[in-house]
Amino acid sequence: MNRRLMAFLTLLLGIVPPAFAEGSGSIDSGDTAWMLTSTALVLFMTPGLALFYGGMVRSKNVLGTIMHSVFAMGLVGIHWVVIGYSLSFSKGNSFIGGFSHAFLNGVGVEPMGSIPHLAFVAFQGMFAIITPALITGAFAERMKFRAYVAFVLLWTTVVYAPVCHWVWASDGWLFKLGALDFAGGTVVHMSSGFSALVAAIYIGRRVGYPKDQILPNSLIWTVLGAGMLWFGWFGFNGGSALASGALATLAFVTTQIAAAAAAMAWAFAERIRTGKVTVLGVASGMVAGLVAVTPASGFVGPMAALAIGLAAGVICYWAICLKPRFGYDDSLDVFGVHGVGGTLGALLTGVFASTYWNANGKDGLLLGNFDPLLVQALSVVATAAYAAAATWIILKLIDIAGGVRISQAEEREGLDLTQHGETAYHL
Amino acid sequence: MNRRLMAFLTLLLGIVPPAFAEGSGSIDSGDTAWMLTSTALVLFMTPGLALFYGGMVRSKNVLGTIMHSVFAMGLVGIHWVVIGYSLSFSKGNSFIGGFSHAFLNGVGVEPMGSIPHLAFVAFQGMFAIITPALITGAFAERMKFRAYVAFVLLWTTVVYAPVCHWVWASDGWLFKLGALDFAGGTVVHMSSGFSALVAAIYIGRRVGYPKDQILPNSLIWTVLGAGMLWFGWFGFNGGSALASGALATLAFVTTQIAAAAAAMAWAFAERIRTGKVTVLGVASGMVAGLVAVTPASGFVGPMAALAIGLAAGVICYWAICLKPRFGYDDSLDVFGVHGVGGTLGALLTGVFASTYWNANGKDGLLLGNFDPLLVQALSVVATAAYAAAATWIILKLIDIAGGVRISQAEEREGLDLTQHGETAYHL
Amino acid sequence: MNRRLMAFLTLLLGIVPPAFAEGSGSIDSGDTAWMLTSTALVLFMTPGLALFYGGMVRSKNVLGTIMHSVFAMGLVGIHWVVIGYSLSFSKGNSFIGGFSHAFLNGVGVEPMGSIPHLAFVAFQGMFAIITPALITGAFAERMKFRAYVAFVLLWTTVVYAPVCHWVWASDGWLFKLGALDFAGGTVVHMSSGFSALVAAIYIGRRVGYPKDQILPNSLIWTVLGAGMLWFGWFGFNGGSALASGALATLAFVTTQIAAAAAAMAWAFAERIRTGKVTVLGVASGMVAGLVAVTPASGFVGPMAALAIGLAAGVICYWAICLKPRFGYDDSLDVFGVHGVGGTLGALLTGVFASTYWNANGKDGLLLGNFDPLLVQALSVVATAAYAAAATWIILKLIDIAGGVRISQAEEREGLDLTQHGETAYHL
Amino acid sequence: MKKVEAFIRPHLVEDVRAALTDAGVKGLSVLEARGFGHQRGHTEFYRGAEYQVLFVNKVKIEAVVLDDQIDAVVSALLRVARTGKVGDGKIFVSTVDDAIRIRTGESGNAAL
Amino acid sequence: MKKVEAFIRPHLVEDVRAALTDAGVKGLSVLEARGFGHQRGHTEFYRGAEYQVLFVNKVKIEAVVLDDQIDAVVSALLRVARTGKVGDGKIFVSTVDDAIRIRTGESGNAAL
Amino acid sequence: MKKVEAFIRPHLVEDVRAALTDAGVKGLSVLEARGFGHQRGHTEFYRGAEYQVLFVNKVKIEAVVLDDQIDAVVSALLRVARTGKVGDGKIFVSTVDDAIRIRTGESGNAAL
Ligand SMILES: Nc1ncnc2c1ncn2[C@@H]1O[C@H](COP(=O)(O)OP(=O)(O)O)[C@@H](O)[C@H]1O
Ligand SMILES: Nc1ncnc2c1ncn2[C@@H]1O[C@H](COP(=O)(O)OP(=O)(O)O)[C@@H](O)[C@H]1O
Ligand SMILES: Nc1ncnc2c1ncn2[C@@H]1O[C@H](COP(=O)(O)OP(=O)(O)O)[C@@H](O)[C@H]1O
Repeated sequence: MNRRLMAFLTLLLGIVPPAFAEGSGSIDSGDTAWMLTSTALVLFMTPGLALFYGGMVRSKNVLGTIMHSVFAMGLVGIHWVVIGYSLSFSKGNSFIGGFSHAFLNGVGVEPMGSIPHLAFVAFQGMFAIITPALITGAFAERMKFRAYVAFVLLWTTVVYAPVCHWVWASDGWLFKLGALDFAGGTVVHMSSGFSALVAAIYIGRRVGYPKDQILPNSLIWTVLGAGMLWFGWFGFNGGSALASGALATLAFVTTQIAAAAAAMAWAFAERIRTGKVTVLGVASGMVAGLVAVTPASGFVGPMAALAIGLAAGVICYWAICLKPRFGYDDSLDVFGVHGVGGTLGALLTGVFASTYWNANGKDGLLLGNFDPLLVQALSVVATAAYAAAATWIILKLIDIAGGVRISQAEEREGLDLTQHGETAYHL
Repeated sequence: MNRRLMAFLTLLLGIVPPAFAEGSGSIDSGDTAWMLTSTALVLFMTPGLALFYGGMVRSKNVLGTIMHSVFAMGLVGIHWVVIGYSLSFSKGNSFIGGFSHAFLNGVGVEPMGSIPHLAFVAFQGMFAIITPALITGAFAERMKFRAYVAFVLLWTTVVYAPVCHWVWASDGWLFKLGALDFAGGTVVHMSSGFSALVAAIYIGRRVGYPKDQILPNSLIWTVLGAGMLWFGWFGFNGGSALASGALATLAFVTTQIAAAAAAMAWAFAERIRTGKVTVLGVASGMVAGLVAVTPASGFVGPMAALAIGLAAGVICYWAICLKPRFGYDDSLDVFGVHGVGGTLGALLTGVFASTYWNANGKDGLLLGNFDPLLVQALSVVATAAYAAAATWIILKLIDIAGGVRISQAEEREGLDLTQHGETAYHL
Repeated sequence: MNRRLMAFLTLLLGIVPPAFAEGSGSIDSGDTAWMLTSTALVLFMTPGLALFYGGMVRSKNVLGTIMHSVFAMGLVGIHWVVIGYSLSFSKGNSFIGGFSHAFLNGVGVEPMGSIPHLAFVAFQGMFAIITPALITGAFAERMKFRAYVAFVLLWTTVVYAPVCHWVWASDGWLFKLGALDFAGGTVVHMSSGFSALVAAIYIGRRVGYPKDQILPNSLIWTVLGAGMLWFGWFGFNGGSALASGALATLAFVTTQIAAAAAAMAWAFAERIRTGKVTVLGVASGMVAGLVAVTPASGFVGPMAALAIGLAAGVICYWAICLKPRFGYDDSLDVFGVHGVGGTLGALLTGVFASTYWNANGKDGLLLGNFDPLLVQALSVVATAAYAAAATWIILKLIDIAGGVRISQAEEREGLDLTQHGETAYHL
Repeated sequence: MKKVEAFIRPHLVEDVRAALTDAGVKGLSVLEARGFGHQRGHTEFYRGAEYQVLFVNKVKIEAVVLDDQIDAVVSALLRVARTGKVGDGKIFVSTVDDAIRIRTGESGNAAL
Repeated sequence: MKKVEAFIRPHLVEDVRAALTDAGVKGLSVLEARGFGHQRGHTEFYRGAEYQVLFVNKVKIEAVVLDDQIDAVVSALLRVARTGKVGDGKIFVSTVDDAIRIRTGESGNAAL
Repeated sequence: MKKVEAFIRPHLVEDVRAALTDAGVKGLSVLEARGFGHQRGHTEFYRGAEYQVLFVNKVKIEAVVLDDQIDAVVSALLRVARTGKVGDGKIFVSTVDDAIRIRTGESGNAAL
């Protein structure tokens, strides 16, 4: 056997001594049970998102819209084990990780804290999958499928991995500054939300927007999707404790409360403004609350979660109502929900954080410390600016290489037929 | 800072010394993992119920029907942490709890048994959410949305919280009498089932019922909903052990067996009577079995669960077939499934309970003790009578305040457009 | 009380001293939490399969197709506790188990490894439910409902229970030979896949196939189903470790990677051949990857899972494209996905297995041992031959007894109306 | 032979069918339609935006009848499909040259 | 110009289209319909209740054809859409005053 | 009275409605249709198999109008429904004997 083949086989079989032992604890069956469950729950959010988005588009685009989420399960799923995890979490500089864990080199079931290292990889991988999928709502109903594939690959490499490294890797610069992001307010929601804003502006409005009536093919999918998201979010936030126990429970409970509060606040705001409470409003409110509480979930108490949820419901609704004034077509309101909600949550984490609830957290503004809020604001600005700029460049490159947008005739026929040769309903 | 603001902030941050330490154990990671999982599973039942019910109504009412379930996720979700948990579980009298845990005052992550107190709060909160949602099937397709909101708030306060306190709080009168209700046969299913009966009678029949053909918009939603319910019910019953281990396993297995048995029994009964086995029949049978085994799940063995399931399938089917004779329009058969199934399960718990399977339970009729059955019968009668009477009064009050039922013209146009300004399908 | 009644009661109450104590460990809360979660996840796969299949058929057959899966939840659910578990896992000979655990006699919550015995029963029961449901895709849109019921009962008894015993019972002949099947490559996927091939050939092509356009009623169901399957498969493979911890994590991670890889490989192959990537292709690829990694999941490393997934995506796609040449109508490609994918996975397990990842496994071909591959090949041939022959005989018997196929007129009207008296959509 | 085409309210279709059967009509067909006329449509909300949906769901009844059935058919329709509120719909009558029953090949009045 | 309106069994629509194309028809349209006539409907169950659904799914074919195509069209329909069982449907023929092709503005026979 | 039946592209229905209203039409109805003609359909994939779907989604507009509105209606349709590409559709004009408004029983021109 020659050396090349040898190396390939070694890789395939993964018979490589772990490069370094992460932590030194031993594996706890309860912590691992919760982490595996959480990981499965987060994976389940992506089909949930597919339906949440898919229900809102016109029936000629529903499969194409769903594809924008589920394709990422495969694409980013592979990207993550090949290079994404390494760029995000392996030792590197304060901006980005290195290549030492590429192809999961040196990653095995050795303990990392109280769970196997691979459980951490899988859990984090699910975050990497859903984040670019969130963005796709902004350019729904008009993106070339090829452009979408290129976008997801580039964005995951150039935006997700570094921002994740900044915030969650021990050598990341925001981590070192002490930015608080329990489960991805900046890493997941702000990065996707601001990228979405840029993408919506870059790609331009849908044909007929806002003149034509663009009515959702079926909000039942959207409600089911919201239910799956809420369900999965318990893993998203609860699992971010990286163990079972008190902290996971706290994150779980704040998640529940904020989702409920934001749904009610959105409904209430809607009622005031239009006289009606809509099903889409309640579903959107749920997601807004879940987004906003994400960075705070393990740092604040239940009543702070209530406040965060109420604020998110009202403010995200208001952001969405303002959108038409600006004239861009963020089709499924990714910026209004994830950009605004994520920013709000990141800032409010600096307000409500309390070491009473999490000794490894901080005491925030309400406990008299202005600093945490400043750090949060800095992380907000840095993430937003970086994600926005990088997204613009990525889209420009793809546009030059082959175009990002389908033709008007294709847009009229719909993504499903023109991009995938399929029709959603033959009833 | 003045005192008012101070108090508010304290509340918001939850920095309050726990009023009392519940129990004295320490937190077990495996038990907590299972409780968090169970809690997420029970939350997932509510969108499941939304689809289960939503599939059965006409397409003009499907969003409104779904809303009756998912809105409760927000509304009761908030109610629970504000006042519901306190009224249900804090120290009070034998009829109802007090206000000591209002706004989750004094509730933190301190151990309660082997799980954090907040995990118990969240788990129980999911039960409070789904219980009023169950009732809504009785008045489907004709309730004012505003009246629904008022109903859920009042019913949760006036019926759910006290009945929950009677049965599950250590100072509740049925608890003290030794009534057996492992996971909510009386608290959840009988209370909702009898309230549903009263509500159906109070609000009156749908326009055109029973003359017009009222065909389900799509039973696919209903089957999916039933699948989500079965899945979530493992958390509902299995989680009621409040820990992982042998008892949770027992409750899990009896749940599985009873659901399967009731689905087959219903199918069989249907086959005998009409010559056909319907998909709706099988889905309904599953739910009937899950309902009936709920109070028994942690007190009886697997073969008793088989017997309970078989009985539930046949008896609930029979109850539903009898309904037309009585002339009321319990639109989605909440009474036939939850009222009858819950009562059956509560009584059969008194028959099949055995300390062989649960040392903290009792030996029931089959082991020669008549007492447990008597206590079960008493809890059945008390719950049914109280829930029925209270529901009537609540509906009367709402009727006086603003009406419970939409107009005939609105009913013809459907809930979706008239109550929410939305249409379920634009295909 | 006479003796008959006495015996009946004893059975019902399950008050029977366990025939033998399985193992001697004590119950671990974390392991049990993960097993209960896994069991729930596997149960959830069956409604997932119902939708995966249901979405692909014409709208007149969607309820009937869904029924083929969900009815098994009841039917096999009961069969399992009555006789199936005993035939599969109780002491018997090397071919099949005995009757000592019939009606779960002697099965309680005593520890079996670190989990209660009943948890093992429930987990395995979910496998027994989904396996015959997998087959039904082969004879979709034309099977008599009565024949389906008979088929499932007979097949579970005559094929599933013995093959399960061969591979997973300590006295099974393939077990003793050392065949590697971590989570059911042979037991579940090959047995169902080859049975499906025979069933498709036996029952004959659908009216109009392949001339008429047979277009799916809605691929949205199929994508949702695929998402539910992926989600549930974490329990299927991860739970097959029968405990939480390192091995469960490994199986979880290989599952994730193979599903992602196969989805991408299928999409890529499709792109090359037809120029388009379809949503159905991606969903099918996911399932193909999950199938192929099933036997390998706890024996190989992450990069081997990547290779298995890539191979499965390409090879299953290719198998499906070849189907028309052979002229049989395996309507939903059960053979192409489960037969071919299961065989591939079983063989590749013999190639990639490594004791580095699982000390209780083996070192396979890549580590220089040819033996394991031989044993795998033997298990493949034996399972395929036995399942195929037994399926043919079962169908022949049912055909003689009352026919397996509906009439042409019924086929034109559809399963939903003719078999169940229901219609899927009233929109 | 005359063709009667009527746009009516969807929930009245079964009553209309019964009335036309009573009036001697042996067969008819029903199609889903959306109508625009004096009747106002409705408002739909979508994330804060309001849409005026101008069309109203209607059902179209098509029945080819004998010349001498036409009065009975029209008056049956007027009786059953009328609620008196805007949007009850219209009946249009036109002439048909021939009718053929596919099963038998019969044509003319015998085909109805 | 003549308008042919035919109510047929849904699964025959592709065969009918092919036959009409062979008969020289250049264009046609298809609408979903529910029909009532001699053919019995079916029974649906809903939680123990039985409903008699009287309507049967049909498809309506509409084709405007030249006067001299009408016989070929009718006989093509009779050949392809006939199964001989009750419910094969009806063909109605009526007169059209004019046809216009929107793309070109052509009218009369040239528009077909 | 004349009946105008037009098969048009689905996304133009709102523009057509507005144009017809401007042309004085007081009411009209819309039905979903699938059309076959010069316009090519599309290809659908299903697990590796390719299907040629020959029919194209169209919308049918039906409006009964006064005799002297017919020119205005046709030219409105030609203006708004025309894209110039194959598949713009057809307009058919025929004669209606009578119209009745169900709500009032009015008949003839007054019913429109
Ligand atoms: N001129 C017309 N041509 C075709 N259909 C019409 C016409 N006028 C009305 N309709 C149909 O009749 C329905 C009812 O008409 P509308 O004017 O709203 O009420 P009313 O008939 O009570 O005055 C419309 O929705 C439409 O479907
Ligand atoms: N007078 C009619 N006007 C309009 N459609 C009719 C008429 N009679 C029958 N049809 C249509 O033809 C279909 C078949 O008619 P039916 O009487 O059931 O069978 P057959 O034509 O074989 O006698 C009906 O379902 C209906 O759609
Ligand atoms: N003879 C006809 N009868 C009925 N409908 C027709 C006829 N010819 C065309 N149509 C309808 O008009 C639509 C457009 O026709 P087509 O031939 O594709 O394009 P064009 O009108 O631009 O030449 C068809 O899809 C069909 O719905």
